[in-house]
Amino acid sequence: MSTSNLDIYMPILMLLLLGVLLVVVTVVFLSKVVRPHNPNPVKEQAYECGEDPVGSAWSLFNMRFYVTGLIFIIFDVETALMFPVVVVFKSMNEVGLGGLVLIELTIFVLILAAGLAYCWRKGDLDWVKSYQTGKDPSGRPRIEND
Amino acid sequence: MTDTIVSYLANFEPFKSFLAFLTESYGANGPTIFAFLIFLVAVIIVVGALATIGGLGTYAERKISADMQARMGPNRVGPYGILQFLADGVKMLMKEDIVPKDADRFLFFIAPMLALTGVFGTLAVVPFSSGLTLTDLNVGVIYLVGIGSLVGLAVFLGGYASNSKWSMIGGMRGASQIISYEVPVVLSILAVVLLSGTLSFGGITKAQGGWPHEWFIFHNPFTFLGFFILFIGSLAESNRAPFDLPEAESELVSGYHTEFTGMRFAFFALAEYIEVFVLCGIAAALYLGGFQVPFNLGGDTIWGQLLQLGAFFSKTLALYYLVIVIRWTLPRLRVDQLMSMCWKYLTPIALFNLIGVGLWMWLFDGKSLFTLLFKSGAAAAGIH
Amino acid sequence: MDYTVASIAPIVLLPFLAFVIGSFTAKKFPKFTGIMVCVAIFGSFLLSARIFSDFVFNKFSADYYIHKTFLWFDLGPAFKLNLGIYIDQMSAMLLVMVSGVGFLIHLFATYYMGEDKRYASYMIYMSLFTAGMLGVALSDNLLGFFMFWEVMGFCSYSLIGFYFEREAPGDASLKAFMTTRIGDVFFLFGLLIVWNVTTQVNGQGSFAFVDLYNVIAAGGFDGQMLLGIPLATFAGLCFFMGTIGKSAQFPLQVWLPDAMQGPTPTSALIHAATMVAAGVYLSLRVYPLLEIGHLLTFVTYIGAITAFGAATMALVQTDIKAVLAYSTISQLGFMVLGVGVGNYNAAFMHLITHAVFKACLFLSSGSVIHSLHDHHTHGHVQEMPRMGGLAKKMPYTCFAMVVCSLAISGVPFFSGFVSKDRILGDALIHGLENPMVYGLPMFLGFLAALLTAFYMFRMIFLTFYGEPRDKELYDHCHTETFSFNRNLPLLILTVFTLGFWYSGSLTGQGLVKFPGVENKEWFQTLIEKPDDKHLAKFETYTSQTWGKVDIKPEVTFPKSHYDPTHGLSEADAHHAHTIHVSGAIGSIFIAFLGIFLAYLMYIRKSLNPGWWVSTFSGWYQTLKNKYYFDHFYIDILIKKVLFKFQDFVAWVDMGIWDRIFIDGWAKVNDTFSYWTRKFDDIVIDTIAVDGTGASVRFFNLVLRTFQSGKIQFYFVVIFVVLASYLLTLKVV
Amino acid sequence: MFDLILFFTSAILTVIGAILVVATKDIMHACVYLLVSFLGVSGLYLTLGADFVAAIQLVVYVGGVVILMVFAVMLTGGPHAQKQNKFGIVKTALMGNMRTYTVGGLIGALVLLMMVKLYLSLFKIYTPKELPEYLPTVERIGKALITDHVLAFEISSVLLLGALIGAAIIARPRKNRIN
Amino acid sequence: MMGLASYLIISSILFICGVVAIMARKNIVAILLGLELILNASALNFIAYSRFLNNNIDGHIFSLFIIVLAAAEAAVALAIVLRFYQIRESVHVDDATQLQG
Repeated sequence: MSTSNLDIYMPILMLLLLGVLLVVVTVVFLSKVVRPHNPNPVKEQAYECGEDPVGSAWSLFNMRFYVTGLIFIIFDVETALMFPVVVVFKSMNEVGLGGLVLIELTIFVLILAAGLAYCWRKGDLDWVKSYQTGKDPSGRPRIEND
Repeated sequence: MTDTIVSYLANFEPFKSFLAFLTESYGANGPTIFAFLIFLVAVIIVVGALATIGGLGTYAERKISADMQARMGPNRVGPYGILQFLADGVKMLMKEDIVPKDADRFLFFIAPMLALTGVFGTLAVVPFSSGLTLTDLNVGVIYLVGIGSLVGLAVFLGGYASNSKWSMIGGMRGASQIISYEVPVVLSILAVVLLSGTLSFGGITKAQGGWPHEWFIFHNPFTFLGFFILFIGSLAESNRAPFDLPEAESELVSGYHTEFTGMRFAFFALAEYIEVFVLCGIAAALYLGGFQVPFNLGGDTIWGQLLQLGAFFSKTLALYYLVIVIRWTLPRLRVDQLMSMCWKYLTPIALFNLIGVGLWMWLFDGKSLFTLLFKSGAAAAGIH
Repeated sequence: MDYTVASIAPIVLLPFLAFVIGSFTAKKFPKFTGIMVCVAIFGSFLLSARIFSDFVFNKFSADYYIHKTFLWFDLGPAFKLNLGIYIDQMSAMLLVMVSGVGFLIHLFATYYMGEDKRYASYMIYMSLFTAGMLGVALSDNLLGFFMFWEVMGFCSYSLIGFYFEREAPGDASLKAFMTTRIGDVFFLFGLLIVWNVTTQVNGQGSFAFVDLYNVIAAGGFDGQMLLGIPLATFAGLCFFMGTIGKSAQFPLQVWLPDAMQGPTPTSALIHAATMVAAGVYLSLRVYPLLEIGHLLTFVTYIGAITAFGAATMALVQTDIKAVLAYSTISQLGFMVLGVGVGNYNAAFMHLITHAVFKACLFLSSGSVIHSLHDHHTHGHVQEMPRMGGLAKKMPYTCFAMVVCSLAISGVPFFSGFVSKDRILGDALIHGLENPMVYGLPMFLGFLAALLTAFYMFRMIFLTFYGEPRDKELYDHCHTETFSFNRNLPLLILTVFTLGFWYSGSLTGQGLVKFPGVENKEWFQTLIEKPDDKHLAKFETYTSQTWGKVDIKPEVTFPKSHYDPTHGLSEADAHHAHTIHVSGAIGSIFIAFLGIFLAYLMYIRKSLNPGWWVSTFSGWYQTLKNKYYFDHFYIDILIKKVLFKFQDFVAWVDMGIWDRIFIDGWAKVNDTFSYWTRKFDDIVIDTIAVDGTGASVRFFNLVLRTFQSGKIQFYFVVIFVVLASYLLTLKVV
Repeated sequence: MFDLILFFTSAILTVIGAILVVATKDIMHACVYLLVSFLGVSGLYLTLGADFVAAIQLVVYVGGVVILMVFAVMLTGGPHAQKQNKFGIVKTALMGNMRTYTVGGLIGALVLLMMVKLYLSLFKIYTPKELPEYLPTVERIGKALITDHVLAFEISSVLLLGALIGAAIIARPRKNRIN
Repeated sequence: MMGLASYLIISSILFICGVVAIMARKNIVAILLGLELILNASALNFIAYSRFLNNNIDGHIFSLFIIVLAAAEAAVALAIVLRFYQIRESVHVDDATQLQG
């Protein structure tokens, strides 16, 4: 039997629910039953190798994380648009239209590769170099992590 | 339309009569109830099996590392310490559940849930065999990529919710690393989609053959390159060494799950090990022929299915072994090397690969390199 | 073959566009600008050549014309102004001459001005000038003619003063501009008269040539008097004053010699070949007006005096370009003489032939000047006494210059002989018929021809032959090598100084004819004097708008044939031919006499020029000072008369008008302003101004709320407006 | 049977997520609720037979936009951003207060009114008809993208290029900052 | 099976939640969250219409481009927000009034 109705999505829902339930059951209910619970202030501190933590960890981060995310989302969307075209490529190739689709695909890819090349050229892809010049714009202490 | 484990099992006599019985009793809802029951059983089996494999993965990792470093490794619980993972699990369950005072309690709860959910979600489309695929979606590849990216968010939220500096840095790094490496991975998957013309894992696997020369990895030079891009990208996406910057022990204590204790930590660990297995399975299915068995032995019979399962698991576990060996062999990358490797090497090469595969398809009419070299030569010599 | 706007308008628009684009590219890309200008003018030449070949080889009818107009502006029922194009045989020839000669001169200018630092701006001025001249040739009415005429005047001004860093070119450009302005003012008066008369006759004013001819043919000027003088005389005189100004006729000839301060290609294009010819072209266009105004005798005298006077002044010049400048004035005088004695097509032919050989002469002189570089003053040398023997150094230039000098002197087989001797032949006829009136002009004309031959060969001998008189200069001069933009224009122009291009015979005058090719006498056949017979065609004339199809020549216009009798009776024609032949023989003799005299004086040195100078020193000084015309104009006319008049006017203005009327009016205003201020303080300031301020403050409060820059407020406004729109909309 | 379950699960996720996005006081929580809402919308797409769009929704929103949003939150001072700007002027609370919610509620009611009017008029002319089978959409979308919509397909790459370059330029730290 | 109305109700709720988020929030990032909700509502409407009204693929393609556009918009808008934050040290929407004109 081939299923063509929505039943094919059933295991997905099950798996997702299973993931949620597993965590809820173990963390919320099971912990009440089997786990000890003796909180004290030192235990509840954030771990900083024994030192008392200073300030919150939720402070400013560097822009390069955002730039990475930015380039990623553009390419993510690009691949999302390319999926259907790539899927039909084979059937189109069999009826002799492969060259046309390939050209369209190549133009599409090249335009985005141009964007990547631009970012490369301007140093947006360098994790360290282009960000060393200039102070932190906010003037606040900044968490350095490399 | 879409092959599922239900549609496979409905071919067998006992299930067929069971389905007929349900249809008789519940009318139009019969097939749905049938599907529900079978799916439920299958899901529990798959999750259980994968959880076991994940647990065994921790054991295997410790054993292999011990081997490579000339140590004993775990050897107390069970024969050769093989039940060590169960003991670890029980210990995790019994541990106190500590939530830091400044943490965001809601997200601290949500983060492991997201990680586990994302990884479990990917299991739905993994092609264990032609029959034992929970559901072989038309858009399986995209679905896998999409639901898998929940893990990236989970890593970030885990780091964020702890409100600890080590965790925060690990979470930021982890999220940006995971999203970055998604681009070359998806692009190299696209190359395979280009070859097979379908987005379902079953379809892609069936487009290949049982013999190595029929696998997509040896289809043409571009796909050979594409496999390694996929493999490297998968390593980075699952935060495995040498890309384990988010949880780098020597600099970040334990990265984004520093503050997680007990079962919350266990879920993160479980999610990671299952994800590694799933990604290895995906690489095997996309490039290494997946469940295809030589001599067309993998039929629709029980034995055929078992052979297919064997083929799939042997390929996947080989890759899994490779992943573990790599972890204990290679040093960790620096963060700038990590990023430049992704954006300056893998992504441009993957883009080039994609166009190259398209060109190959167009020029050689979709024939593989092997076919061109030997089959055409044989045809020219009059041998059929 | 129909002409559309697209095939005619680019003749003017191409050089004009080259000017516009060049204005932007001149600073950055001078080489490109020069090339673009040349290409644009070559394009004009190709289009003109198409029209020309079509008119001469296909239509072959003197009556055929193309006339297309469009409404420029409309100020009421009696005031509609049309602009348009009018192409007949004469325009077609002028077009091809201007664009062809213009192209060659531009080509030469790329050589001559190539190293100048303002090369590109020079080229675009030249381009604008060419556009103006082509516009003059194409224009269908006197107003368009005048506008393009002024464009040329402006370009002439800019190009004469091109080296404005020095004082002399600046002064010369101003002088040229102001002098021609006198003629232009009269031209404007003429325009008013034409508008007036056409309005009276047709009820619709017009400047178009065809309307003017129509009015004349319909007798519109008959009986029209102004101050006891016929109106036609006034109008004709006004237009002829335009000619006098532009073509440097007596008494306004003073500007042209000074115009030689401009770069030599300018002189070749503007002050020899085209712009000065535009004056004569105007005379030809308004010829019917001159005829019915009984001005032809006056025109004859002006032409003859100019031709002779300029020729005499040319005798004593030492500057090579000054000789050519005076010879230009003299030749223009010949053209005007031709108009005066009624030889219409010979005058126009002389315009064309003169343009060709004079352009060539100027370019040759430019070639000579450019190669003579004085290392002491770092300037080019124009003085003939420092030249000599240059024939060995520059053979191509020498060849071109000698051939053109033969042409201008009236030696047979060359174009100058054909055209000039037709003018002199008609002058001879008139002089023999009516010696009391036309005797003097005839005599002056022949004398000027003699002098022309003499001074041209004086120049040739002084420049190219004999011993080098300035050894250092001679040695520094490089030997000429053939280059496409220096020598090619000269040689091409030289080819067209041959007579048979213009007449059906080798020599003209019917002496040696090509057998059986009567149509080859195309100048005689195609250029017809707009006399009564010719004007008749305009009575049935209907104007064409741009979209209309051209008149079919086969249908409307009979093919023209050469008429050996020129419409005269058999006996008269025979008489005229006899006189023409004798005149021709006479002028051949005169030409060789002039050349021989020059040879005696400057090669054989058997006649000593110094003796002549010392013997006739009074005359020599007079000629050197250009008959004291400049002295008369500046010292007497301007300083004694105009300044005095100016003083008087100033006295009236300041002493009477200012004292009484202005100061008195100020008193009245003072009183009025006092009361006005009261009104202003109370009504305007308090109520209106402060009230406005208060209302502005109020609206400020309102608008500030809306322009707060707070995007959420904008959203609120957007949603409220959208909602109110949607809720009032009836959807289904 | 299962379609109802899927629909209601998705609809509840969508609606609850959307409402919580508006209601929560913590921007990071709002991002997570937005993720929940997106997951729900993806499920709704599945019930409408749009499997490809649902998958793309997962990839782009779940994997891309939400991560970008939480990054942006972290880069703009985190959830506990300052209550006053650098001139010391105390502003309205960043996540809104009673007044802003009142305005928002009023405008929301206005929009609701518009939608009710529009949809009522829509349902006057809409007659339900036999629903088609669920068909795979990927090939059809692919064919449409390379034939009818090829220009939009190529232009969208230019759009993405522009967005990439523009955003990279804007986000790039400048060496000589004004002030 | 659910009809068109149920989808329209859900998309309306999404849309109104987006509008309220835009109106009530003062954090620019939160406003952008509301914007994403609105875009999702419109994409959902397109898909629903394409199933219930004409059953062709154009609605899907339109939603696809809406998603593309939303992603590009989010990227650029967030970049602007970050830049704004660097200059003004604020993500308060009422501080962004420099272009009030």
